[in-house]
Amino acid sequence: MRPAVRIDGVSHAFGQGGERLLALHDVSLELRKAEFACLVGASGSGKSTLLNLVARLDPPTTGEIETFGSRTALLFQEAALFPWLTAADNVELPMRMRHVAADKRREEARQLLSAVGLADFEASRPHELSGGMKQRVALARALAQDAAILLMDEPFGALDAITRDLLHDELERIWLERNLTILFVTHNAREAVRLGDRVLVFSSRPGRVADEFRIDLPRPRRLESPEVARLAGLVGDRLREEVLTRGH
Amino acid sequence: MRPAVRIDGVSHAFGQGGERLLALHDVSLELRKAEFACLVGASGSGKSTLLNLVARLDPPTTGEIETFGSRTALLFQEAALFPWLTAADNVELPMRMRHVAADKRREEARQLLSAVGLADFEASRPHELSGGMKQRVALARALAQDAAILLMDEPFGALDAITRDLLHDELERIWLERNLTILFVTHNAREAVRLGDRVLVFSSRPGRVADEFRIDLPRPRRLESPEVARLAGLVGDRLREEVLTRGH
Amino acid sequence: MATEPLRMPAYGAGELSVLDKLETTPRPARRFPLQVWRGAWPRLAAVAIALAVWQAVVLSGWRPDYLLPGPVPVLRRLAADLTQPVFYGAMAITLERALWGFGLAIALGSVVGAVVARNRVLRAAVGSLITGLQSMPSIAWFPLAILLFGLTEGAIGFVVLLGAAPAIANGLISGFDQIPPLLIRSGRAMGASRFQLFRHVLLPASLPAFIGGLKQGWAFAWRSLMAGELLVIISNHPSLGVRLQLARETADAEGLLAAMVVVLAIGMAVEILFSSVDGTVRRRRGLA
Amino acid sequence: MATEPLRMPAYGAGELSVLDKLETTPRPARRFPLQVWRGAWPRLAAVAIALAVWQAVVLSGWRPDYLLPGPVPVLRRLAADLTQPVFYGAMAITLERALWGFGLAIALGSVVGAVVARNRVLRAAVGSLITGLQSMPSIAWFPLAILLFGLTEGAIGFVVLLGAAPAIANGLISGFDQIPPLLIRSGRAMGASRFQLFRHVLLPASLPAFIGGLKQGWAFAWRSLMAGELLVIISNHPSLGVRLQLARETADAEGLLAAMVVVLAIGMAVEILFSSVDGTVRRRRGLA
Amino acid sequence: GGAASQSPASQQVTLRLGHFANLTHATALVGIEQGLFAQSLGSNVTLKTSVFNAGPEAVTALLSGSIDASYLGPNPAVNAYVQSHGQAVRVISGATSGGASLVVKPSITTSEDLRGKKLSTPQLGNTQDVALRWWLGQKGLKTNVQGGGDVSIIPQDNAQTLQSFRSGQIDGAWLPEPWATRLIVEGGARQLVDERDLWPGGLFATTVLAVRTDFLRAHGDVVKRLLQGQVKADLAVNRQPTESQRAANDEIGNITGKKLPEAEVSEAWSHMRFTNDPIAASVRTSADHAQKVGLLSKVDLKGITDLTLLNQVLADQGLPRVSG
Ligand SMILES: Nc1ncnc2c1ncn2[C@@H]1O[C@H](COP(=O)(O)OP(=O)(O)OP(=O)(O)O)[C@@H](O)[C@H]1O
Ligand SMILES: Nc1ncnc2c1ncn2[C@@H]1O[C@H](COP(=O)(O)OP(=O)(O)OP(=O)(O)O)[C@@H](O)[C@H]1O
Ligand SMILES: [Mg+2]
Ligand SMILES: [Mg+2]
Repeated sequence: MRPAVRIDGVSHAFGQGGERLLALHDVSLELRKAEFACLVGASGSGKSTLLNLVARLDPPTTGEIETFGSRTALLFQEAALFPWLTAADNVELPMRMRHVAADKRREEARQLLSAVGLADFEASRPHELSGGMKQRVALARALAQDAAILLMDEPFGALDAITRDLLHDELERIWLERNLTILFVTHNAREAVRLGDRVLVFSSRPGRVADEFRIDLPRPRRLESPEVARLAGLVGDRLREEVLTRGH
Repeated sequence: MRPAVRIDGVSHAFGQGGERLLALHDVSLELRKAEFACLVGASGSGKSTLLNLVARLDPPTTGEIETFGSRTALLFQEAALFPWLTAADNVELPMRMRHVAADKRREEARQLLSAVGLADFEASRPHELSGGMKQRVALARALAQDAAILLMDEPFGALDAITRDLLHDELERIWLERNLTILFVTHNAREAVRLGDRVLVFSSRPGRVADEFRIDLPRPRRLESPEVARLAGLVGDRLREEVLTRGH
Repeated sequence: MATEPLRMPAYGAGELSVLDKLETTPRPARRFPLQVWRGAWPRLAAVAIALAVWQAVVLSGWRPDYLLPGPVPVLRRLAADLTQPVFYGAMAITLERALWGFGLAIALGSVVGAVVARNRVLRAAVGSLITGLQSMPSIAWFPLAILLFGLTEGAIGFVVLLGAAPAIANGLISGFDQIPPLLIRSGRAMGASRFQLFRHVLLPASLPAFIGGLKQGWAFAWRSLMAGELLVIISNHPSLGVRLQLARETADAEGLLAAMVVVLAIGMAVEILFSSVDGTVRRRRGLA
Repeated sequence: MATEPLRMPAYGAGELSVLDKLETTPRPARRFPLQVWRGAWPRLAAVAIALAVWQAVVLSGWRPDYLLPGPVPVLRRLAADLTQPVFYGAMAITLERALWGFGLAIALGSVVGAVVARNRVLRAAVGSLITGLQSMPSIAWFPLAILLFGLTEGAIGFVVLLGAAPAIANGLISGFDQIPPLLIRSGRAMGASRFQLFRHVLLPASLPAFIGGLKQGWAFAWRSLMAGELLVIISNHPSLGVRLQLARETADAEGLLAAMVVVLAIGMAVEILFSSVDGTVRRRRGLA
Repeated sequence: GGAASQSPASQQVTLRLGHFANLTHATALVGIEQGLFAQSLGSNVTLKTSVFNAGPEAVTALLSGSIDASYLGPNPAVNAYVQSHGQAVRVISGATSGGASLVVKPSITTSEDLRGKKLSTPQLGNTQDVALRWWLGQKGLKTNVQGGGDVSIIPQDNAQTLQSFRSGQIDGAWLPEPWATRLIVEGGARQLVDERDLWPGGLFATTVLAVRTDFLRAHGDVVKRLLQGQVKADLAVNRQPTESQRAANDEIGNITGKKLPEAEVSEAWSHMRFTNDPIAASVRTSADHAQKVGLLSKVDLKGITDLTLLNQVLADQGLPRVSG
């Protein structure tokens, strides 16, 4: 079967000449359709860079990326909300761009916002929201894009454990319902194991897929379950090894 | 003994008239000198608001906050780096403001940056850094302020587990060495237990200190240790209870 | 996308009883006249101080009063002008031209600015031309204006347009230049088309800077108009530009100062208008 | 604060061997002449197109050549001017005045803008006055300029100053207004004094907008200068403003167009200067 | 000479006439105010007047065909003629003569007193500027275009001249009316030279009537009727000075919204003479002088005047013809 995303020998460098910094080196990766892949890696290892490339925001320095015509939605590491729009308008915007009828998009924005626990904050502007609330609006906005491929860059980083738990369930539900292909960056190994079909361990500068873990635990999984903890321990150890041996 | 920070009956509301939102309600709290207090609470419960008030960035709507002449340093939830300065210059800036000699501050900035693992990125500008790297520069900058009271708003939210671990050790060391009073906001109950002398559980909108846990584990503690996990479990349960019962 | 809402704590907008309690704390809801007064008194004070200084200079006898008349005769002259219908006719003509010309300049300037700002080649090609045109004095355009439009209102409009449009284009360009790249990327990641990116991201993001550009553009438009009005003199309704010029040509110090007061008042009124729009925009996005 | 560095993975700046390999990919380091050419060709193309259109209009015989001379005679006239030392004298005088006046305007405008922007009462009081002054045509200041300075260079400087300073002040004010509040809070949280906040946060943060303001200010200064130069005429070296005016008064279309070309060229040169500063500033902070 | 072609009487023609709103254009002001032009032009000619603030716009308008005829000063008329290589315009009548003088501080009584002093003129190279330089030269005082020499000449705007005279920055000026009078009345100056004394018969051109050559060719009859109006207005201005002063001032008030003080009008009036003669000789002499003081390159003004129609009109009315 054709994969949903094919990343083929991608390298990416920033800057020019002597100042050049190689952020990604020869990354190859395929995501199956409807796969939930999690990406863990040290800070600065190039995870965000990879997501940006897949979303076609920059062209890779070398290599190829294909998404086979599927649209991608990117949830940035920062919330990147539009400060001139209310929370609801921010969520509606991608639907406006798809020319969804006004009624329908208002209704859907409302549903998405209440799904992320912000039903009472539809009319708030980004600067009136807390860090975690902004991140949740951004999540709702990404879901409103109705893309087949969802690229998520630490979407739950600023959320408390309880909200995070609830959103894990919600995300899993939507993923199954919509048959999404998800590439999910996180620093939390447990979260990766809780959510992913596969956990990719990224090595540092230049970023490369150092290892991958297939997670065959049955769903629904629980973050606190011992199996998740055990696998997360393995992932964490592998990452530690990767980070510590590659430094010096 | 006089406390380092006294928060006395503080309430804070945003907006005006019917649109008013009560973010904090009657918060009272004292931090001992050289105490390491961690604050956990749901997203949007008013943690950042409280830190802003303690840093005197806004006056509280009612109530009083005293820091008894000690200077405070605030590490914002967003990195809030100055985009026109390099990483090193960002770290140097608070020292320039204190009129530290150029040599000395350059040397200290270098040390602080290498302490957060960014020795090679002194000359990079904020926009050339990854999310986690920005957060670490901001941490170095906060430490460069040489304040007696350090207010930290989810400083390690965007960091991988390994970097986080290392920075926990580093922060603990500096805290002991400099006799700092720290108020540390986190969403990670384990992190709170790993670091704090006391863990304060914040209830949601309006924010209030719902409960507190005294952590008497001997230092150094390890994040993975069973005692930390156990106490973190208690904190987590208490927070869950707080969040779920107060919903609706 | 039938996302069924999840049962999740719906964080309320705060407990009303507590809010009510807070309302009794000393932060009274401002009443409207009070608010107006708070906005107005510094302006009034500034005007009063300016008048006082002016009067003091005149009283000091520094220059004879036919060269530097005091505020009293000037304001008396202004009051006299204000009783004449011809004055209002003149004002109407001038303001109409200003609005027309400025409106056209906004349209042209925005289009040019928008096209140029986002196109690398065009920008290199005509970016500097825009500033070049902007620094061209109005009188240089007179012959061309007459060639193109004859002695019509169109000629005046042309001069105003060429005066203001470059400033507005430049304002928009520099507004676009200052948009945080993350917002643009955010728009692109949403799959926005070129036009959608423009309409939904670039334009609103640059709005505060654009308003600043409009303010500068207005000043250019107005100054060009004061010059351009000398192109076509309508009998019976000497426009403000003509009044200014006539007062100057007849060395009528009082008349000149009276006309200057009018220009100043209009300029300030326009600024207050822009400021209030600007204030609203900035408050909405948490910039104020 | 003797923070001993922690043994932590020091992430290196990438593996050089790999970078070397990347260098061989088709992204050649641009050579200098190539870069200049890339910057210059769109401008040259624009000039060429403009000249071609102009020539075409002239060839079409739309207007007789004494009203609308073609590019050839105008450029020939310009070339002839360029051989005369008196032309360079005029240019030197005009540019000296422009630099002087603009320099003063920057100083005054920045100070006023900075003081007004951060003070609520002052802002309400004189904020709108600034725009009012900005919309005052230069000729209105002539009598006052002569009263204050007589027939001296000072009078010209005064007119230029009053033309440009408000634009610069407004540029700075609107730059300050657009600073993300988080950066200001960040500075305050560092314990910055009023002045330090100003020096280390507000000024650098508003720099891109300020440069935009300077560009507008330059245009105002230049236009005011073209008018103001008629105040004091040094016959020996007719300044550019006087040349423009003389060409106009003698209905010398060729001369007028030649002078306009000079004005345009200077305006474009100044813009290129500003742009390059602006580009550097923006590139540094990741805005470009 | 221009042939007066006829446009069919039935055809509606518009005549666009320019003039200024100042006293040297009194003939035009009176002609318009009293309807003399409209009367002479008849019903099939629509008269549209345009008021100009200054010469350059009038010339541009004339050259570009935005107006068909205009009253203007001899300088702009010459400029229009020279710049269009003698094609675009013809001076077809005079209007005003005189009305320029050298006024100075009362302490200055002879030309010798002017040594080392500063004098103003309206504009480098204009009639008054040339006249002043020429006159000073005759008196043995050297000047140069750089503003140096025995007497320093500072060309500047007339209103500015009044201001700088009052504040003592200049010692006098060679000015047209009503500025010379204003310097006397408002600045306490005295008249040192009346320019009339320097010209044969006291006549020199101040305002002339110029018409587009194209229009003259196409609508000679209309131009002829315009000239009939001019001649009527000239008669009115000369025969009923009081009434004409009132009419001219009324028209100025109409245009600018503000009348001039009556005293100023009658004082200025007394310095001027109104005549149909364009006094082209004075224009040519002035051009010669300009050339000699180094302000102008040689120009050929032959053919600038075309008085055929004017003399026909004058003959019709039994008035003496003019020679130009
Ligand atoms: N615009 C840029 N210019 C130059 N270097 C950049 C740029 N963006 C990223 N980098 C560099 O590329 C590397 C990878 O950055 P990236 O943002 O992809 O890391 P990351 O894995 O997302 O890290 P984090 O977990 O901290 O967000 C870093 O070393 C960073 O300094
Ligand atoms: N400037 C503001 N204007 C209006 N409301 C605000 C403003 N800042 C914060 N709030 C509101 O105050 C409440 C508390 O916000 P705060 O940022 O303190 O939360 P937090 O506990 O830091 O949350 P998080 O963990 O998500 O960062 C939220 O409901 C938020 O919407
Ligand atoms: Mg990242
Ligand atoms: Mg927060």
